[in-house]
Amino acid sequence: MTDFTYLPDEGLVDALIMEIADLLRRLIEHGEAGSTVLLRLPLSPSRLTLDHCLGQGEIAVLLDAAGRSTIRETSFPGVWWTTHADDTGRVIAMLIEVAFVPHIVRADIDDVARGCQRLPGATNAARRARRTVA
Amino acid sequence: MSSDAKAAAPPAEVPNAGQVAAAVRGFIADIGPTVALALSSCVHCGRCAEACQFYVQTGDPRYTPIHKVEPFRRAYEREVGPFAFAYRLLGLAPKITPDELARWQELIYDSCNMCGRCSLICPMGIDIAELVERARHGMFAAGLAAADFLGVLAEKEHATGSPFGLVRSQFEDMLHAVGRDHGVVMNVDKGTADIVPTVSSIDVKMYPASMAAIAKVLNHMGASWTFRTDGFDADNVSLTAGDRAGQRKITLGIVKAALACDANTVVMPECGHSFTEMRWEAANAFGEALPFRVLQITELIAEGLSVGRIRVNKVPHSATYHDACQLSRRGGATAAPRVILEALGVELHEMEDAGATNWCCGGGGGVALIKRAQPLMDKAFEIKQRQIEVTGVATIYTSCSGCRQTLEHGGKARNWNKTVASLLELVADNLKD
Amino acid sequence: MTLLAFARGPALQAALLIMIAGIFWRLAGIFLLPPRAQHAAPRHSLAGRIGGGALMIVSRFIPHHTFWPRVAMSVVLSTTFHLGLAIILLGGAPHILLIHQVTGLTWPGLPKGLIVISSGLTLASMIVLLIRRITHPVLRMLSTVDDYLSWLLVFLPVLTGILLAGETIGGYGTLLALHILSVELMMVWLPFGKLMHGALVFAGRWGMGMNFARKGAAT
Amino acid sequence: MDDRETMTETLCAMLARRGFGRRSLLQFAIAMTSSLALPPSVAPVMAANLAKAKRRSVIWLSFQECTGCLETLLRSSSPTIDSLIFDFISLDYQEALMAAAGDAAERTLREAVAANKGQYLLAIDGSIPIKDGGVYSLTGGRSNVEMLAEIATNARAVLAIGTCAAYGGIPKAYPNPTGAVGVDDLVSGKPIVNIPGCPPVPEVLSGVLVHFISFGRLPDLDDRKRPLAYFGTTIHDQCYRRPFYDQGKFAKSFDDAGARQGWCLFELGCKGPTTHNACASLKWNGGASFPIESGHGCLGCSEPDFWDAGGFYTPLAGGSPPGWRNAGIAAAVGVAAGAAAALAARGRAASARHKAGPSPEETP
Repeated sequence: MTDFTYLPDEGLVDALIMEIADLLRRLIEHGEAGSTVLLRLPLSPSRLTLDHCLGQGEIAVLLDAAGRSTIRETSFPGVWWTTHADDTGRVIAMLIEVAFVPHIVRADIDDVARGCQRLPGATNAARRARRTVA
Repeated sequence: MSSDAKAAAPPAEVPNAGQVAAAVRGFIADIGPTVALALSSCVHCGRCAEACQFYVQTGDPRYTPIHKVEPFRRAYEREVGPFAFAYRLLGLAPKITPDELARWQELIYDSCNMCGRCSLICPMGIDIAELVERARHGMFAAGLAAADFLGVLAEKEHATGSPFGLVRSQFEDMLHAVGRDHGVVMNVDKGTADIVPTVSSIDVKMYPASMAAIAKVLNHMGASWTFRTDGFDADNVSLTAGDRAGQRKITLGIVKAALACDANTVVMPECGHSFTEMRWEAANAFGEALPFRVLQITELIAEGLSVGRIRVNKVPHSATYHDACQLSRRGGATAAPRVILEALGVELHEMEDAGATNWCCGGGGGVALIKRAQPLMDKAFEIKQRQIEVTGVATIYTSCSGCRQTLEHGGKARNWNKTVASLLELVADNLKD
Repeated sequence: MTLLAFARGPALQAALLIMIAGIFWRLAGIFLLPPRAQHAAPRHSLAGRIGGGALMIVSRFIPHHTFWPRVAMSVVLSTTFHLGLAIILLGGAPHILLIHQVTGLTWPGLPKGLIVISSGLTLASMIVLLIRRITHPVLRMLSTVDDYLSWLLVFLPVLTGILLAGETIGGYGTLLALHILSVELMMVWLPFGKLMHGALVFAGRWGMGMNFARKGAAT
Repeated sequence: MDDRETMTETLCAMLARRGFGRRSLLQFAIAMTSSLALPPSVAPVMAANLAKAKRRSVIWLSFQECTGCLETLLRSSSPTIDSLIFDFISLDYQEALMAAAGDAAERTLREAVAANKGQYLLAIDGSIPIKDGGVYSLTGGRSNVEMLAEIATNARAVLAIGTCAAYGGIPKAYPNPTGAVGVDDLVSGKPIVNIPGCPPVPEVLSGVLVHFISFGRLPDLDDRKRPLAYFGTTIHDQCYRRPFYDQGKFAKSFDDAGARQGWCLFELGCKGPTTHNACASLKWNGGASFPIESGHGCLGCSEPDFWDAGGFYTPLAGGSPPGWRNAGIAAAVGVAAGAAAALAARGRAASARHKAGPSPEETP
């Protein structure tokens, strides 16, 4: 697929860039986060083109939950390339998020509360684990 | 000649069923591929209307050329078309009614000069003028030829060989009288001759000088020639009336006369339809190629000029030339008159549309012989008048007595100071001694 | 059997066979009539007459200069319509494909954008032509059921074709079926009405060109 | 924890018990909204709804089928995040998967139906033969028609999985010896969701189930009862080769320069333009590819009667022309009829001439 002399969906890439620019303006003016889904777009060969256009930013977040996800800032601050994969590494969602911080990165209050409960016992838990290994 | 006809134009009478059947027979009698194709092709684009002087001048859609042959087309589709059975079965081309046929008389006769401008514009290549000529066969067969002068003259022509009923001896006397009047030697009914000139009955009645002019030119050429009283009047009113039998009789009369004296050339007078008939149809009536040439008088003169058999004096003056449709557009004799005018040193101011796309004088196709068509004809003439006035010249030459008569008539009605003249007579008057 | 399968199968076969039989029927019915022998000495040689016939096929696309002011509208509209139709028919890839399938001939197609523009122009010119036909006194008088039916049967394929290309209304399958069926209707009607001029125009011009060259008449 | 407790536990509690946080649910919701073509902003709502949702009973009946649908669904989903959905449904009856067999299996079915009356989702794969009283496919001595009628009566909704269940599929192909029909032909008065495809795209089933569980209703359907989110567009609409179609660039064979350039496969018989499915965007085998991307035209397997819709390699624009021989016969018939008409015309013209007198064309 890389030896394409002409990428048939370059027009689509242009359209996406326009949309992202629009989302960025809304983020700046109203503080509104937004996103656009890539996975169901007919982008096959030139997703690379979009990736190339947006480039690599300063920050990347690795999420290891039900599956592995990467949330990577592009060279345009506030524009995040999010890829959700399942536990076999298969991509199940791919989207461009436009936000100061992507929603999923923020810790959920219930999760924080549960963690808070767990924290005092953390040293004991760690010792227990070491003993088991030994 | 109008003064001679006594019959006033009766209104088109509604024909009976027998007449309608006869019309249908007349329409289909000589159907062939060309006509069938023409009748099958029309896409109703309406452009032919824009080429027709009667529509252009009146804006009446009935004068759309292809519409004029509508009964003909219906007869074709219904009787002899490829799907004739379906047309009859489903009533797709309803039978022509007597009423319709009566109404179409005006369209097929009064409002068509058979000038062929419509044939020139038709994107489908339909020769509408030819269709009208054939449609007239049906009308004539039904006894619906426009009844006044045209019908009367055609009838007399069919019966006697001359529209005015002149017999051979009268021709002979007249020719000798003309010879005497104009001081020219007339050859009449010689046993053998190379060239046999013919005349038009308009010449006989209105322009006898033109007969003297032919004689002058032929004598000047030193040609062996003779008028033949057994094949003399080429007018062929029958053709424009739609009388196929009469048309054939006149044509074959001339052919036989020319054969009788071993002629190698038959010269047609200053007349339109008679030329196309003799030049293109005579051989078909005869059944094989003719053993002689058929030339219109301007062609003969142009040829004579080019080989030096005819020498003329220069008579420089300004003039315009009116093309007869049948000679120029339809007959291919467009160049000859211009060659002659140049030889005479005439400064030719061509009218707009001269040559191929010229407008008819309004009298062609026998319309000049239909009294009730006069207002329509006058309307058509306005175009010609306008175009002539634009040239600014005082003299109009033409090589067709029919056109000449129509132009003179139209000019008279408008108190014109223009002179309408015969090109043949101009040549005859200016031959080098 | 789906509508599309019907359109592509039995309907296509029936329409093509009817069209072929009808065209040959009509041509034979015209050209097997007794020809009229021409005995008069022609002004031009056979080669000249053939040249005249060929020339007229081309020259009658454009009217004589003097007629222009009166027929410009008619000429421009019908030329646009016919040219547009030719571009669609001969340049549209799916059409070439069908022609290839039927005849084995093929050539490169034009971009769909061009085809869509042509369809739009064709459609627009057809609508104006129809309005003219209804409003112009000459055309209104001349027009028969054949004229309006033929118009409709050409209009429908162009319309369904443009909808198909745009894929705006209805599914591709339905539109394709309707498009093919509308073309088939047109094919069935072609030999029997004025649409036959597609074949007759060349014969007519050729014959007139030959005849006029024979006489040296103005062409 | 017994079954009854599992059925009442919320997904959130269950995930927490298994060590997953809210992020997992959100991750899943993002994947699902993306799959369902819902706006990404819906994901948090879906996640919240899912957190509160309960397990659903699913009864799966297999009729005249090849198990390809089930294979596809299982293989693609068992190790993936979609397996969450299997945590969230109770697959109470599936002959191929359940341990029970024979009378025990039949008893399980009866119990599941009784316990979840009016609430369970009925999934069907395979067509239903109705010819000769439905004798061509029986389970435990009962015909498919009979079982479907009975079990559909108490279902909340029926999911017809695969082209066979949706439209009759391959068993219905000409000459359809068993009289196979789809679910929709037999079941009335129940919401039906068709998920056609041979096999169907597994994500579509996940999407439909998640939509049903999180929003409590079935997703929007088209006129063929297919989820609009997946079947609203054609393969052609979503195809990355579409621009080549628009430019008129077509591969003429599977190995020509055009094919190597990735040109449109329309002329090689691709049925993309008439096929509604999500292959072009969701793709297959973990998003690896889909037929067109792998160089082969779409077969149109998710459309009714795809097996009988002309050859797989017959272009859509093409058809079955009558052939030269038939065309020749038609031409000959035409010429004969035309000649007969011309002959008749000659006769009529001659008789007209006879009555009208001699013509100028006749020789003297």
